[in-house]
Amino acid sequence: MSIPVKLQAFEGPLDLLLHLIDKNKINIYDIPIVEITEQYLEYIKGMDSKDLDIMSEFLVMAATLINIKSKMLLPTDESEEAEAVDPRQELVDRLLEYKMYKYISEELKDKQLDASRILFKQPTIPSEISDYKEEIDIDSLMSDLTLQKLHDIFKSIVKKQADKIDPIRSKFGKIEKEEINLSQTFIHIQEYGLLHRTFRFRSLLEATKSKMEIIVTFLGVLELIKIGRIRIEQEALFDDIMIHYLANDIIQMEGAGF
Amino acid sequence: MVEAQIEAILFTMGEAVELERIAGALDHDEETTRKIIHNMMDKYEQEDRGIHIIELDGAYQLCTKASMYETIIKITHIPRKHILTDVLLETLSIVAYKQPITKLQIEAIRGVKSDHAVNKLIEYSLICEMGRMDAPGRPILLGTTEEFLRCFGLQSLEALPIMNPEKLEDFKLEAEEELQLKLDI
Amino acid sequence: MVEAQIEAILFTMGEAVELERIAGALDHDEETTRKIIHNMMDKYEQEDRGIHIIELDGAYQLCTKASMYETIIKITHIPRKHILTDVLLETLSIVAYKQPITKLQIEAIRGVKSDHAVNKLIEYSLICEMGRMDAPGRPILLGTTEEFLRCFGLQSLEALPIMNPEKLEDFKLEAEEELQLKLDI
Repeated sequence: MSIPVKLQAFEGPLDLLLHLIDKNKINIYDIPIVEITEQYLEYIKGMDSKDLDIMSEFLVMAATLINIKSKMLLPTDESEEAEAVDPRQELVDRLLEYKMYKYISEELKDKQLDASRILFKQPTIPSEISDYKEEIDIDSLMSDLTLQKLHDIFKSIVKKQADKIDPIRSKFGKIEKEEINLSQTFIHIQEYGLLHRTFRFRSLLEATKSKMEIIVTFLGVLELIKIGRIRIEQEALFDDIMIHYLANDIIQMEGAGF
Repeated sequence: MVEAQIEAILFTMGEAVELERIAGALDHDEETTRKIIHNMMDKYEQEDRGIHIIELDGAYQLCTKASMYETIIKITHIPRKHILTDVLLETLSIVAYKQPITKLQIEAIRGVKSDHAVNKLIEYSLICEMGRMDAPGRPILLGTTEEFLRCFGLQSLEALPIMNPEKLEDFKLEAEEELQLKLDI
Repeated sequence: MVEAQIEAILFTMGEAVELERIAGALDHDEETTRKIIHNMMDKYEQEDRGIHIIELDGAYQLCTKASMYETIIKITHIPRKHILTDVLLETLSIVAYKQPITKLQIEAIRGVKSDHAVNKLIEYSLICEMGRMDAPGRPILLGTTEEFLRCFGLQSLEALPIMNPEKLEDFKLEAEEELQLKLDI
């Protein structure tokens, strides 16, 4: 990890954002998103991009900020004004929650300091007694366990492992710049749905080539669930997620309120 | 006599002993035992005692009074246990207040990967696995341990500093005041 | 107050502490300190105390009264409640099917530190050390015990429901096929 020293102080994107908000003496409920986004981007430009794990987390937040910024620039539809949600709301909620834990961890730090002044002693069981070793009744301990159960447990673990050797993710080595068309993907999922009606979530991903594509596909599915155009189910743990396409047409993303 | 037995048990065992076990050793019911212990706890608070009994989630443990610390460090070196960094403290607070919680949920709140912090806290016995979540992938659920209560001087999880929703309100007020300030200008 | 300090010192040190050191920590002369300690010793002999101070060659130590031994024996013999939690079951199944296996390998499969589970299973005599791996650090290899086989009425490990190696191959093939699919596109 070779982040410049001045940045090392930040634990993550939320930490950095809180710092910027603090530094600018900004009201957290009314974040001037344009300025903050610029400052944020300025900061991460200064970061060493060698550590992709850390970098990517900061980039995700950058994308969120830009997304909020673009939403705020869009003219609000007069008719929907009454229920319009501030695009910053979700971010504000996250920041507040995070801030709360930061605050509480300071309180815990004090408590730990107080408690560290209390001392305990090691067990001193007299040697005459300490030879005794507790007998554990293995039979009753194992009474509910059958070979079949043990086998099933192991099977589910191996299955999980196999899932983890994710052929897609194991191919990640670098982050590439690529153009993913969100609205196109959104429509593609629906086309696939109209054609197959019921299909495995996995099969949706078969044509995807990159992490970003998978993420976008996943977001699309989530959005379709939210607006009630698809239904998902899973028969048992670790089974494939089945998707049922409920609608009989295809809608544009704008219509879905993405 | 019963008090002597309880003192001997707590002294010998060193660790926290569950009420149930103490009662079992004394052939008393738990309620009576609990009353006797709490009566003892009051006595220990007298000036001439340097140790007292603390309660940890229904178990009892003997330890020195905090006021004795200055004297004890004169006679022996007390190794600092684990020094918790801000990252660890932050992660620990999230686990403490949101338990049982998965690593992913922690990461969602912190906005960063938290493997290292979670593993360190497990290593320090401050948090532990509490089973798996009944959800796809069956992620591991994490919660705090007895060691956590001891390290932070808490009788039980209920003794955690309260934060919602008043604290949130404070934050809000703070923000509103700032806003007001700006509007006034 | 001085008595409290002495009690706290003896409690924390556990072992015998020389009069000289105690006096030094209290900023008292040895003679006064000795008197105070002996005064305390009388008090400890009262019925309601389970511990007392003993003198050993000019040093003092806090320890359990001999009359308390029976109670201590009783509490150390109270069987604790043992159950195979999900965490233990999961770990046990991994050891059963993947033995011999190191703790690190178990942790790699489970995705979380597993010291606690491994230690418990050893305590329960369900798994045990089977030697060391011929690798850097010579990590301990773990396997199931005869006790484990006996519980299931199994003659040998071969009688475990088959998982290896065909099933494992299946999972691997499945994963590889999917990979192939993707590369083909």
